[in-house]
Amino acid sequence: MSLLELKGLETFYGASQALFGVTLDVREGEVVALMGRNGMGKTTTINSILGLVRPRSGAISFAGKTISGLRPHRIARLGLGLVPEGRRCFPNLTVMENLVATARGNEWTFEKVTALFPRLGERRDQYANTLSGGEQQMLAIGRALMTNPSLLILDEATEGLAPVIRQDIWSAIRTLKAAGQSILVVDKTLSELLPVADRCFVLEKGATVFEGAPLALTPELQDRYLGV
Amino acid sequence: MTRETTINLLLALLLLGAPILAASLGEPFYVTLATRIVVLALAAVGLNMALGLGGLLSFGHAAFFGLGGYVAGILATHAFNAEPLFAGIPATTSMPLIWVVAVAVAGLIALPIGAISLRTSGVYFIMITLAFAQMIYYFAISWPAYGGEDGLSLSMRNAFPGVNTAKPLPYFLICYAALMAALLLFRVVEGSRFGSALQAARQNGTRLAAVGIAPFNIRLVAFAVSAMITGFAGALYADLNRFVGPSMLSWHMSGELIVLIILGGKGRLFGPVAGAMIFVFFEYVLGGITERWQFFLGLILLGIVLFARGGLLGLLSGKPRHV
Amino acid sequence: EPVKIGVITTLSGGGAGLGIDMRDAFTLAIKQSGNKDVELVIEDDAQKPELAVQIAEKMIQGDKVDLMTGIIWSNLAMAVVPNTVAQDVIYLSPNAGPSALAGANCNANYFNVAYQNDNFHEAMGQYANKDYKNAFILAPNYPAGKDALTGFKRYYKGALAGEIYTQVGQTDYAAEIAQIRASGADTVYFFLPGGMGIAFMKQYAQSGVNIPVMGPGFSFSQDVLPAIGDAALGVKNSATWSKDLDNEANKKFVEAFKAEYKRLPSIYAAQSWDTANLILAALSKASVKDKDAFRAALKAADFQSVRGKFVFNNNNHPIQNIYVREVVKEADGVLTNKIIATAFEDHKDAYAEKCSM
Amino acid sequence: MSEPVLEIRDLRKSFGALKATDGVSLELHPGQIHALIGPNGAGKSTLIHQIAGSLRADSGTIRFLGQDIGGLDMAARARLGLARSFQISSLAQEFSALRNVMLAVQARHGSSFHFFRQVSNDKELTEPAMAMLERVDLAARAHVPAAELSHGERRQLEIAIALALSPKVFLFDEPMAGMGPEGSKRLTSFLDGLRHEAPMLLVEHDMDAVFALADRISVLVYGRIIASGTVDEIRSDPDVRRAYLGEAA
Amino acid sequence: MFTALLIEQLLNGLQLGVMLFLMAAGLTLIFGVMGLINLAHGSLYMIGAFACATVAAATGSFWIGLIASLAAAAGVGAIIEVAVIRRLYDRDHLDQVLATFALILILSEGARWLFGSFPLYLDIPPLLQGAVPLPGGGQYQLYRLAIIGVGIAVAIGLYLLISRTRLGMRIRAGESDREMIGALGVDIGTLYTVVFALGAALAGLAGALVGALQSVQVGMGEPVLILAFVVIVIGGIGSIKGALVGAVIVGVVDTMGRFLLPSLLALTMPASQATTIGAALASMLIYVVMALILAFRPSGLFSAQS
Ligand SMILES: Nc1ncnc2c1ncn2[C@@H]1O[C@H](COP(=O)(O)OP(=O)(O)OP(=O)(O)O)[C@@H](O)[C@H]1O
Ligand SMILES: Nc1ncnc2c1ncn2[C@@H]1O[C@H](COP(=O)(O)OP(=O)(O)OP(=O)(O)O)[C@@H](O)[C@H]1O
Ligand SMILES: [Mg+2]
Ligand SMILES: [Mg+2]
Repeated sequence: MSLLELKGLETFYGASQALFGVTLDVREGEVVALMGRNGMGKTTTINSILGLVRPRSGAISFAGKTISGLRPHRIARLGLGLVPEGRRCFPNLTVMENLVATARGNEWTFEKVTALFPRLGERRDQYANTLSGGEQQMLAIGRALMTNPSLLILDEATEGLAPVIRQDIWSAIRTLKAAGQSILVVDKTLSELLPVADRCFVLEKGATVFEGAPLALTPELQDRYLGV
Repeated sequence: MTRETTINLLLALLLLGAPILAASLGEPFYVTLATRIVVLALAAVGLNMALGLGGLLSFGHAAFFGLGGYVAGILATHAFNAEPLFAGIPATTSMPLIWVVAVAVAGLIALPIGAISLRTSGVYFIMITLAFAQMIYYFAISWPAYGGEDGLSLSMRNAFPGVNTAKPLPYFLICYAALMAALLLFRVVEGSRFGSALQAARQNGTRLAAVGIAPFNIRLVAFAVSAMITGFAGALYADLNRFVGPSMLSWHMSGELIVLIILGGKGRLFGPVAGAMIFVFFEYVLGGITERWQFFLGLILLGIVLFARGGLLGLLSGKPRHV
Repeated sequence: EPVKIGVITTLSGGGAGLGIDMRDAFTLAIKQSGNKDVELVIEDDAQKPELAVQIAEKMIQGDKVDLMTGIIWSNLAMAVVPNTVAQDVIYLSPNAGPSALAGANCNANYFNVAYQNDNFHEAMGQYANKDYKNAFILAPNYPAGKDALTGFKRYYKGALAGEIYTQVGQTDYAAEIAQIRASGADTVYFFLPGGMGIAFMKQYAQSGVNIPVMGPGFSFSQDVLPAIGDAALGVKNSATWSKDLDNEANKKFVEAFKAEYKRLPSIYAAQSWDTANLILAALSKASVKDKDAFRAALKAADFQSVRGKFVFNNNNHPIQNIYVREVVKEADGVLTNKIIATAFEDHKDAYAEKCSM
Repeated sequence: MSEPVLEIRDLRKSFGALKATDGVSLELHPGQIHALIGPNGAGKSTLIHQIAGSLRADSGTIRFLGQDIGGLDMAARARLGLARSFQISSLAQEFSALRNVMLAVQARHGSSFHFFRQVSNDKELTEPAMAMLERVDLAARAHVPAAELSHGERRQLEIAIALALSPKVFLFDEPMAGMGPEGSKRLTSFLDGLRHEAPMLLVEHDMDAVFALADRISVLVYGRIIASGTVDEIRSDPDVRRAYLGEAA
Repeated sequence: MFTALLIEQLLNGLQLGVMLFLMAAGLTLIFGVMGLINLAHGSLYMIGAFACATVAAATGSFWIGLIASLAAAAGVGAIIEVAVIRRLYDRDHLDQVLATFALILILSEGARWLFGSFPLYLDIPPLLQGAVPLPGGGQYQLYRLAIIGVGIAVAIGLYLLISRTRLGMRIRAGESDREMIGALGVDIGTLYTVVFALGAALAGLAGALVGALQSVQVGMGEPVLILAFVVIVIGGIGSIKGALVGAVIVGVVDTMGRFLLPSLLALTMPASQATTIGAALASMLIYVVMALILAFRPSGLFSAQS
């Protein structure tokens, strides 16, 4: 059964249309990759799921419940954890506070997060606005995990991270996947993303143009849709 | 022509036509009312330069308004009593001369105030400008030489060559011309290199510095120019009322100037004009209907903030501003 | 053609109480006179000088009023009166008498039906000589405050234990009260109008300092006494009028005001009542259109003042008695003033000599 | 070898107890792309901030074209010819892409204290600015406000602004971040061409790009340069592999 | 003799400072923490004083009045937040200035409509009348001591609330990025209503407590508002500690200025001139101090972020 399901999603920014019918689904325990060139609507899709922008038409359901039209905090509480594009850590909170402020449930704890990202432990009392870019990315992931989501959504999961850390994050994602965590992930590095993903969706000009297993995304298709 | 330009033109014509009509119908009071609108709008155009273009939310522009007013008042009083100002310098009742002095004084005082205040930003800037204005306000209240709290009455309007300023309509026309000149200046500066840099300083000072333009200098000049326009308006206001007092320097005045701008539409050319028109209009009309007018004025203002984003002009011209 | 009187007074904001008393007494006096030819144009100045100027302009140019009155505050009067009288419109002050309008700049079109600002303070200075030798005086740091203390010192002969100018709008007086306590004064004289006075009196009473306090009548007028409460009991204050002043006109006034508005009149109401009656009396003798005749009729002051005897001096300011009152509690628990002495008989202000009228 | 354009000696900067820059020395020579790599939080951006002037160094010298610029503020350094991009895009959000670039052209052209001439029809500004947008393939979006550009487009705009300054040195802080595979490829060849306009200090985590572009690489760890050399030297350095590259190399 | 007076004046300054803090506390919460410029804060203060005075007069109990003041201010605060403020969070400061300016007009004139134009009576409760002896022979009013106590308790309570509780973290997080905190599952809307009502209640409490010392009248909130802004800006926005320190600085500087400046000037000029000039300088003094502090520390003494 699908955990998350989008059908024919259309979203506007003011008068200009950004999404022209996005269709996508994530099944329980699955890692789904969302791909597309710059400006094709990946972030807009994610923002629509969380209610940060209101889709004009189309249906979104999560765990069998229609969620379009709900306010963002209601949607999030159903079990969606967001790692947003640009990290958006709370600059005036310390690392510790960033993690604790919105924590829910008890699977993930501060200790578990710092075990995953030791650097966050070292910086626990530092204000987030003084963290390096990579540290902020770790913090954003940790913060989302602390809400114990049934679906983790990562927008630009590894942007700005050093290669070693990136490997850490991918292995963390693999660990999460092994533990049965469902994940929707956007990332630019195909060589790292595709091996982790169970299925892929590709957006072009705000619409879903490909759906299938990573292997089905042949080099020709990659070139056509992603310009690799 | 965009819709906003059309509306601006209509406002300008309305503001000119109504008093001329009123004067020909023998209703001089409405001319005076229009003059009040024009002068307040001029003061707000000054503030709009700092606030609308530069994002400098000065909560102390009443200081410059009042300074301009006091320059006019003090010069006129000295001239009337035939006392020299100091060191034998004679005073004057000539409006153009008074304006020059008022503008210069406002600008000169704005420079140090700006230089100190611009070290801060955001809410701190709001408060430090307020602090300077309050200093001047308390000084004016307790300094006896020019009337203190009682203020200063001018026995007659100052003189403008070839114009009978005592009559409402000619004086209105002088003020109207001043307002139009200031609006032209605003429009030109807005589109100039300086205006570009100033607006960029509002949006992202770091970006401006990174291309090699020091935001501080840009902001300081804008602050001084803005103060000069507001000081000019102060001098006109003194002549309009034939009175200056510390209330021109009070924080209520600063607040009112800000309110005019937001009401009309921040950063828009005719924002202050539209704001002054509705504010004075409501003040006058409601004041005539009920003594609870402040209550209803509050409700109307609230309605405008909540439902007319971008002020009155934003509502009328229907689209957000982009450059 | 009816006579138009423009009334500019404070009807909104913090100081509205005084303006409302002023207006209520004025309209009541006109109503009771039965004179149907008087038309009132009443506007609110919100205690802002610029707004007052604007309204005056409108009344003169638009409404074409014959007479103007109503302003409560000195600074508003200073903004409005000079320009008004210069346009040959007669202005009658129901309150506020700044010194600048009483001396060299007096004007035939300006009549003060209330007092010259110094008067109340002069009276208390005079009265203080009776019992005290070492007074502590304080007032806000603005022209009216300075006039007040100057007025007090003009007649007071004893020593000064201290003289303080406080901040305009100040609400905490602990520091001043500490200085008073330490000064060794035998009396305190203060002039703190409006909320400042209420705050000072409350804090003074709470502080436990028991040096006797005196003030001008405004600070113990009927509009503020309830707010000060028992802290005001026994305080001596000066005024040209009191509710218990024994004359026919006053009895009639107090009764009428109480009956109409269900509250006791304040001194502002009394002065305003007098102003209205002065105008009515003059109207019965001359037409407002005949300026000279009308000014003469006003100057004659041929009316029944609630203050008893009332005459104009050469500078069109009153010559009148000034009384000392004491705050007492009446049987029904209401705080009010009772006259206990007369500080001055037929008092003239200090500026009249400089007036060339 | 030629005189270095930019020369940093023993630069230090601490935040409290943390030594973010701990005695860094570095030279940038004409025609060179010098890549600065290192783990997250190593102090790369902090170093860029100090060179550009948005942070003041605690000690050490920064010489640019032979002049000590340690005492100058950010704007003055930019005027001397230091152009930088930001790790997180920093634009005038309400201005269109074109006007963002025009601002840079105007800054290069000298004084901004011109109050009368209108910029909108000032060909001295619009034409060079448009040319820059064309170079980064953003001409089609010239009139879109920066706030409405997508993440990747904003990164391109940052580059265009830096170009418009025709600087003597480029300081780029992760220009590839947020660019898709296609974008990265294009940007890589674009930057490759830029080395002839001015030398470049390039902070980047995209190793494909770094290895393709860099003439020289310095590796920063905990505020210190632990290795510096050619691409091959760095690729095979065991310390660097452990601290930074992992298996990626 | 003079030393004793000096000490008493220092205490007065301290106490004025704490009183100012009490007024500023609610404002810091709303302004510093929620990032909202609330010009109507003074009106909430007035509402507290009016509610206390009215209820105390009706019931004869100051304490019931005090509870009424909390309830009235919190209630009005909650209504304002839901009806007006809520729509303004994502706007810039300017719209907030205009909206809350409009609220001042509405609330002041509304209060006059309801309660009339004359000041109301409110006195300190019998329990707190009288004075306590100070070491060294002086004495200090019990009620003012109680205000100091309440002020300090409020300071500590707020400090803990903001810096130590999850509620506080969420409020601060919401200030920097409302959208994000919502996306992480926090109902920031309701949270802010509660915070605004709490800030309003503190304003009401201050109004009631200080109302017993002052005149309870329309417009009483305005001078307080400006001073409260001065206080929190000196201290650094968003910092409770800063607000307390700022308040004490303002209180002491103002009191000592009023007390000492005239006497100091009297050393160099005639006494009559010294009193007026001294008073004039004293009234400008806190603004001078504020400008100086901001000139050297552009974001206050204890800004929340470095
Ligand atoms: N706030 C906004 N207002 C108007 N248009 C927007 C806004 N945000 C995005 N857009 C437009 O919507 C389209 C889709 O943008 P979106 O950010 O979803 O793309 P993306 O696939 O996430 O791109 P990237 O890989 O660059 O992050 C783009 O054309 C962009 O210009
Ligand atoms: N203002 C500050 N106060 C305290 N610490 C700071 C401050 N600015 C940066 N730091 C710390 O200094 C270190 C270096 O940060 P910097 O941003 O330079 O890293 P970086 O090398 O650019 O990392 P990344 O590749 O992740 O962007 C980090 O640990 C960061 O937390
Ligand atoms: Mg995106
Ligand atoms: Mg970095």
